[in-house]
Amino acid sequence: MSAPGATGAAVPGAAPVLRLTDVVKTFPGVRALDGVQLEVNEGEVHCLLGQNGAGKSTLIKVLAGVHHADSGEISWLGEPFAPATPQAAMRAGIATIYQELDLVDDLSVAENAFLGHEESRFGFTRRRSSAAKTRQILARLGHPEIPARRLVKHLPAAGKQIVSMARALSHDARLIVMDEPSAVLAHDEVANLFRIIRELTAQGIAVIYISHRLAEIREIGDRVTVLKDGRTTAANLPARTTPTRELVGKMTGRSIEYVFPPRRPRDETEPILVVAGLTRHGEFADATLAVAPGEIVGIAGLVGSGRSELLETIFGARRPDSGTVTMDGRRVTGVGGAVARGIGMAPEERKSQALLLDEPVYKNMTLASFSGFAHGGFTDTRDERAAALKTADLLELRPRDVDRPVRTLSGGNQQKVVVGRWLLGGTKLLLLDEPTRGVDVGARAELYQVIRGLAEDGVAVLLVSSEVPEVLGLADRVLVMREGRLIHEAPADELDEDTVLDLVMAGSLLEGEPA
Amino acid sequence: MTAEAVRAKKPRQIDDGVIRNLGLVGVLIILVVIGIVTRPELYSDPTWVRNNVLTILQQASAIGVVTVGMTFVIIGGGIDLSVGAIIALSGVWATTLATQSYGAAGMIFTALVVGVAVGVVNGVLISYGRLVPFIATLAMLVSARGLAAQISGKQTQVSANDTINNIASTKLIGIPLLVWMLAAVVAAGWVLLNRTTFGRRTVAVGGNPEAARLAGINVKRHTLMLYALSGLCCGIAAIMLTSQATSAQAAMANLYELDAIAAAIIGGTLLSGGRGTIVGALFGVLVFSTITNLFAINNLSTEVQNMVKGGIIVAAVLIQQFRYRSLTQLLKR
Amino acid sequence: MTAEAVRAKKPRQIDDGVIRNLGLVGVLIILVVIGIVTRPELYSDPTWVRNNVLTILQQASAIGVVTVGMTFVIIGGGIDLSVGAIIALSGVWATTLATQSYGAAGMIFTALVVGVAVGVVNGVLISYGRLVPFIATLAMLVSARGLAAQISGKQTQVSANDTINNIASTKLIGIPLLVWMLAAVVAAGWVLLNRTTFGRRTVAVGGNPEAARLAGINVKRHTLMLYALSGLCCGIAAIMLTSQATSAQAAMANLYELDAIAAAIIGGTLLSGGRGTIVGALFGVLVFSTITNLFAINNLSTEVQNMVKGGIIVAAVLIQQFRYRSLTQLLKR
Amino acid sequence: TSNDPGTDAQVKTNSSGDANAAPGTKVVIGFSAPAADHGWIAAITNNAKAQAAAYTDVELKTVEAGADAAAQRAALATLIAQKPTVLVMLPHDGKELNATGLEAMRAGIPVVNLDRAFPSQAAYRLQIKGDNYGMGLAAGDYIGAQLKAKGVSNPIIGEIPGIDSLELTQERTQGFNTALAAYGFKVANRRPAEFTADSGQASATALLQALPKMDALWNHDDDQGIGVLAAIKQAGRSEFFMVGGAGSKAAIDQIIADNSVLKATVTYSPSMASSAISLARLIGQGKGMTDLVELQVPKEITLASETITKENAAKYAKLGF
Ligand SMILES: Nc1ncnc2c1ncn2[C@@H]1O[C@H](COP(=O)(O)OP(=O)(O)OP(=O)(O)O)[C@@H](O)[C@H]1O
Ligand SMILES: Nc1ncnc2c1ncn2[C@@H]1O[C@H](COP(=O)(O)OP(=O)(O)OP(=O)(O)O)[C@@H](O)[C@H]1O
Ligand SMILES: [Mg+2]
Ligand SMILES: [Mg+2]
Repeated sequence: MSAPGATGAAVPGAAPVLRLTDVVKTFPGVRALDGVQLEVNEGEVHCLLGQNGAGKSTLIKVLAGVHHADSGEISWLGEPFAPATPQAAMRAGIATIYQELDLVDDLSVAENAFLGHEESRFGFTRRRSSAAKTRQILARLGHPEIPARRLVKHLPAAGKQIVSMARALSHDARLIVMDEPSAVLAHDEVANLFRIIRELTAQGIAVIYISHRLAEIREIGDRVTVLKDGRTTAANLPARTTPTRELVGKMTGRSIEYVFPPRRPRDETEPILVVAGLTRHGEFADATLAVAPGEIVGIAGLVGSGRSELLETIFGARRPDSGTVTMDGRRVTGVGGAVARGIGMAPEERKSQALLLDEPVYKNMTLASFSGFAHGGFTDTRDERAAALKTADLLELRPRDVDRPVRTLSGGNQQKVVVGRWLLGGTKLLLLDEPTRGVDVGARAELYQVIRGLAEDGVAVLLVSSEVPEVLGLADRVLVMREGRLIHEAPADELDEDTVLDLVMAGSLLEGEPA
Repeated sequence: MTAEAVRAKKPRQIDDGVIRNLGLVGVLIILVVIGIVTRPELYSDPTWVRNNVLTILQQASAIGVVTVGMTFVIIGGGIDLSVGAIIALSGVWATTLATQSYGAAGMIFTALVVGVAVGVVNGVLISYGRLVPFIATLAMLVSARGLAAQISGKQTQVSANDTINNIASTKLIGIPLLVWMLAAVVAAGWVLLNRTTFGRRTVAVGGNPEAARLAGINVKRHTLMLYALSGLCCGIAAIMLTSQATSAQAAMANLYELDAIAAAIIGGTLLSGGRGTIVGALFGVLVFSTITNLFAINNLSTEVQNMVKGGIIVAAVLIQQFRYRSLTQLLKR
Repeated sequence: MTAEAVRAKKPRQIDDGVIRNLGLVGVLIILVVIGIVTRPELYSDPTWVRNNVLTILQQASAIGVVTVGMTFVIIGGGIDLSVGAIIALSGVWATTLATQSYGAAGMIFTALVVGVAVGVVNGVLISYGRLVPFIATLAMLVSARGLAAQISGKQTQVSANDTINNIASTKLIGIPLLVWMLAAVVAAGWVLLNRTTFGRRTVAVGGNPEAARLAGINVKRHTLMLYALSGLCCGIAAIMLTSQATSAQAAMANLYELDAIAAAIIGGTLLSGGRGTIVGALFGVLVFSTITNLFAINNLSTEVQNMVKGGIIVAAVLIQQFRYRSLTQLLKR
Repeated sequence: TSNDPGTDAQVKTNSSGDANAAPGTKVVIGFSAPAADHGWIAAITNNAKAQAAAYTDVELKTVEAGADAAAQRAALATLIAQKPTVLVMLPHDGKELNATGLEAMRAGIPVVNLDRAFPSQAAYRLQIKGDNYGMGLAAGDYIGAQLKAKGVSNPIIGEIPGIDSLELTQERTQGFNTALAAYGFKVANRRPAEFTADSGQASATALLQALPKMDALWNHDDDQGIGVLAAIKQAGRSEFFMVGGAGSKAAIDQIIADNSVLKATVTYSPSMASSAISLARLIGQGKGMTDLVELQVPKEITLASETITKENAAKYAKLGF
């Protein structure tokens, strides 16, 4: 795993290509950046670390010409630099992979990769050559199987992330900024991503890497800059050797360890959710499982193994081809019925599946429960606000303001709103699809506490996560899913990460069995 | 939330909608000032001014009611091109000789039932037939006008019912009954949108239908109800218009759909759904009817009227945006 | 994501658009069959059938050209309510005595320039004035028709230019020139949408404006160009219509906006932008013009026509959806 | 119809020197006609203005009314408030503006109801209108007579009306059908247009396609007739003859030239607006029509619809609009 540049500290003699001094950026009511310092060297992987809402995405958007700094200085390759448009930034050699997917559904993979700088002759697109170039890039990314001419809307989320990366690589960049690229990637994909990053740095290209997973930073990072409340609290720490305690302390001002709440022994109870032989052709087959009140069941698997579809089908949002879902002894056939029986689901795509972006936080938090707060059809916003504020405290929402539109929240804070929606009482079974996607270390620990607390109060939880340690740490029982089938079931404490990864990736256990 | 926290956030409480509406009030004031400058002799007579205001409101009443229904539909992510046609069908049906024989109550009942029924058909086509709202309601526009022409034999049907005919000339406390009706519908619409679960669902369904569905809202049924509500408003408007014209015909309320959509959008409703205000929609309607009044008192020729009207609409939106931006700037300090 | 997982989705390759268009072809066939069944004596004459096909195409030509422009605007996330008004203004301007004195070239030039100019104004208001497209183009609708009425003095302006007038009666290889023009515009539109950076960027601008902006596309300038393109199509359509009617007037091309939008949407263009096909739009236009033809040969009265038309539109979309669903089912196996 | 608007108004220039010609008390005439981008309506307003200008004792106050009855009601409300001596009104729809007529009459303003009749007798002082039914009769009569003379026994007759939802269109069609029935004929196909040339072209194209062979065609309106004639030429058809409606200058010229299928047109003259102004003035001044015994202007006048053919066209040429 050794590669050039991965020495754990700045490459000796490497020149800084990018330097930010005292950069300030304000939004109405918020100082998103409040004096940021950052220095990035040629050929290094510079990691940005910070809580949700610390200003990481804002910072890179300033670099990308999307936002304009209110004050402060940026120098790029030794020259003062203030890109007016994304185009200007690209021309200067800065390519960006944004936190939220920025693809056009109805364009093909190749067209998305080259959007804005199409290969063309007299305005006519050169489809063959751009498809060929796209294929090259995809091959380099380890995904030669993604067809360059397939429409992006037909790709799974992980495939879209690959296309986003392909777009960044399609530019002749000197600096590539990656904002939480691994959030939608599973284990094997992350390894692939790191291979690419090493290739890039070997060519002298600088990478700014943002992630909430400390393990990743340790593996790929050279230096780390920590942001807190829009300020640089520590710069250029060595990524390998700085103790976790110190990093977390600089981020949060507290010392939180990456800890899971302890499991307590549980009485055996009758399952509340029983899923029998559930099948949707082409997505998953013959899923049989049960969850009891107070139990947390985790489903591990690769992206694309059909876990989201299974969860949505249990919730009644997709119609099964065969099989049944029973909750409390009664069949569940649709979302309305599911919610009425006390099932709640936090879906995986926050923007498209969960949020009303223009509505205030509290209305988003009470989207599934406002009828409960209402009296005779008239809503009670006072109670709703109070309840939302309680959840906000529980999940460390930043800023702690439930009246601002969700749109203005940082990615991780938006995720907290999605999960928070179902913590507001009355739920008997909670379906969580990637609940911690993009959530910072501190808030993550709080969220685990909350979920465990709910279970102790008798709520049943079915959890899908691509982070194996999370599944192992939080769940009582683990199901492993591979290519649409549940292939293994065991209590969490009887499994370890390597076993799960083997199960998930290797086909050996299931030789000859079609999905 | 502590008392301090609430107070500290006061400025944000003034939300976009209100500021936009302030912009529209500004536009209205400018229009009135133009009226005063161009026809000072009329505006010097207080009785005339009072009457003029009432005339503007009265002329706005039927379209105002339709716009309230339209605003709900648009906020809920749809569009209703059939409003004018529904009015025509309701009006014509309510004024057939057979219906008139049941008296005023029968006529009103018929208009409302026809309106709601057509709205329900729209809703079913869109919710359960999965037709695009634009196409479904366009088809309904064509069909309903055709049916209205069939029923009326393409004749103008005169209302012989004095109770109906007098609605337009009755005043309560000096204010025309039609204006009271508009006020009632606007007030009810405001409460429905802002204070009830129905309104909250409407915003959710229009803002992000998938999220609404996954939160357990019955999106299809709700969508259906939105079109029924729009149909109900059309039924009410049909009675108002029939009373004003003491008659109904298949071509009545021509192009009301465009006016209602335009008023809703000028009032700050997002055409793509998920956001909108009833008060803004009312102001939108008032802007249009004040413009018409301004033209009338200045006796502009139709072609000049039209040329100018387009310009005023553009100017109105620009002024409103300008005020909106500068006010938000101001409140930020 | 494994290689298998991706390959398993192969069948999706056959594009939604193509299947939708197959559905529309089905609808067209059904309409023709109804024609054959109801008027067998007409359909038994091959010359008549040939003429009838050409007539349908010819009557579809002007609205077809407008629909191509409209499809671009809608795919790009906008809407253009002013197309009918632009045609009227272009047509009227091109047929003033002053313009006619410059001959056919002068008239054609005038129509195109007026069309593009109005489109540019629309585009500027929307891109740089940040007006909602619905409002900006509605204002333009009103103003442009007003200006056309002013210029024409509300008279029908007769074209005395034989070159212009003969466009509508000229045939090449037995096919009317107007149909060739439609074919050329559709072909150009298809190439522009599918094979040029302009077209691909249009999809991006309408489908995900934020992503387009982040990718370095000048969204405002692009939007402006889309409205200019629509204006250009209107200019072409103005010449076609003027030639057909050998005259122009302020009320010409009445409600073309609704027809063009409806045709585009029936053809599978998403009203919210980001998706659409030129061929589908053409089929949408043909469905409407075949319906009109069917009514004419069966001598249906207006009111029955309208009632039936609404039903046919609904049925057409349902058939198309049905075919779409069952075909995708079929292909999935 | 003309490319040069507003020059050829149909004005009664009273040089006969009778008593009514002399200037009398000043009369303020309020005038309202619906907006339409159409030659006939444009001619109505032009004629009214020109006729008023011909009198030194008349002041004309016009209010333009928008696109529908509601708009016209609103405009008239402001006009009535200004108390004109007489009100001349061409309502968008007689029934829909009946209430407004009553209101004006109650306010002591005599109403001259132009062209589209109020149902209530109390709503007007004078009604002057064209004869829509008579137009249809005249057209049907002409077509019937011609076909009979040619000895066609089972003729195929087409009809292109204007906006079909208007009552006036219904009346014309009824008159047409009645006259044809007298000959034992009936309409084979009827395709409404919208009073515009492009819609006329579209409707005519459809009609021609539906009737591969035709004997006669009545087009209700000469303005849309421009498009109808264009369509006929484009289809290369000439086996039938056509009758127009209203009596536009272009149509009369074409009848005189006799080089198209258009052989006749039945009048529906906008000159009624000029007459309405003249009579409104007399009403305002309390005078009668000098050729009549009555001291006051009568209550109802209906213009006769005349048939213009090649033979008499020269006489009508100056009345074309
Ligand atoms: N468009 C906006 N309008 C108002 N406030 C904004 C806007 N965008 C970001 N903010 C605010 O700026 C702050 C920084 O947000 P940013 O997205 O940069 O955080 P982040 O560090 O990327 O967090 P995360 O880890 O959750 O992605 C947050 O408080 C956020 O609410
Ligand atoms: N009908 C469909 N059309 C297009 N894409 C589909 C369709 N059904 C599923 N997919 C894609 O295939 C993928 C299947 O993976 P799925 O989401 O089930 O994986 P998962 O195990 O839930 O992984 P994760 O949720 O971690 O991404 C989805 O991401 C989705 O984008
Ligand atoms: Mg972020
Ligand atoms: Mg998933």
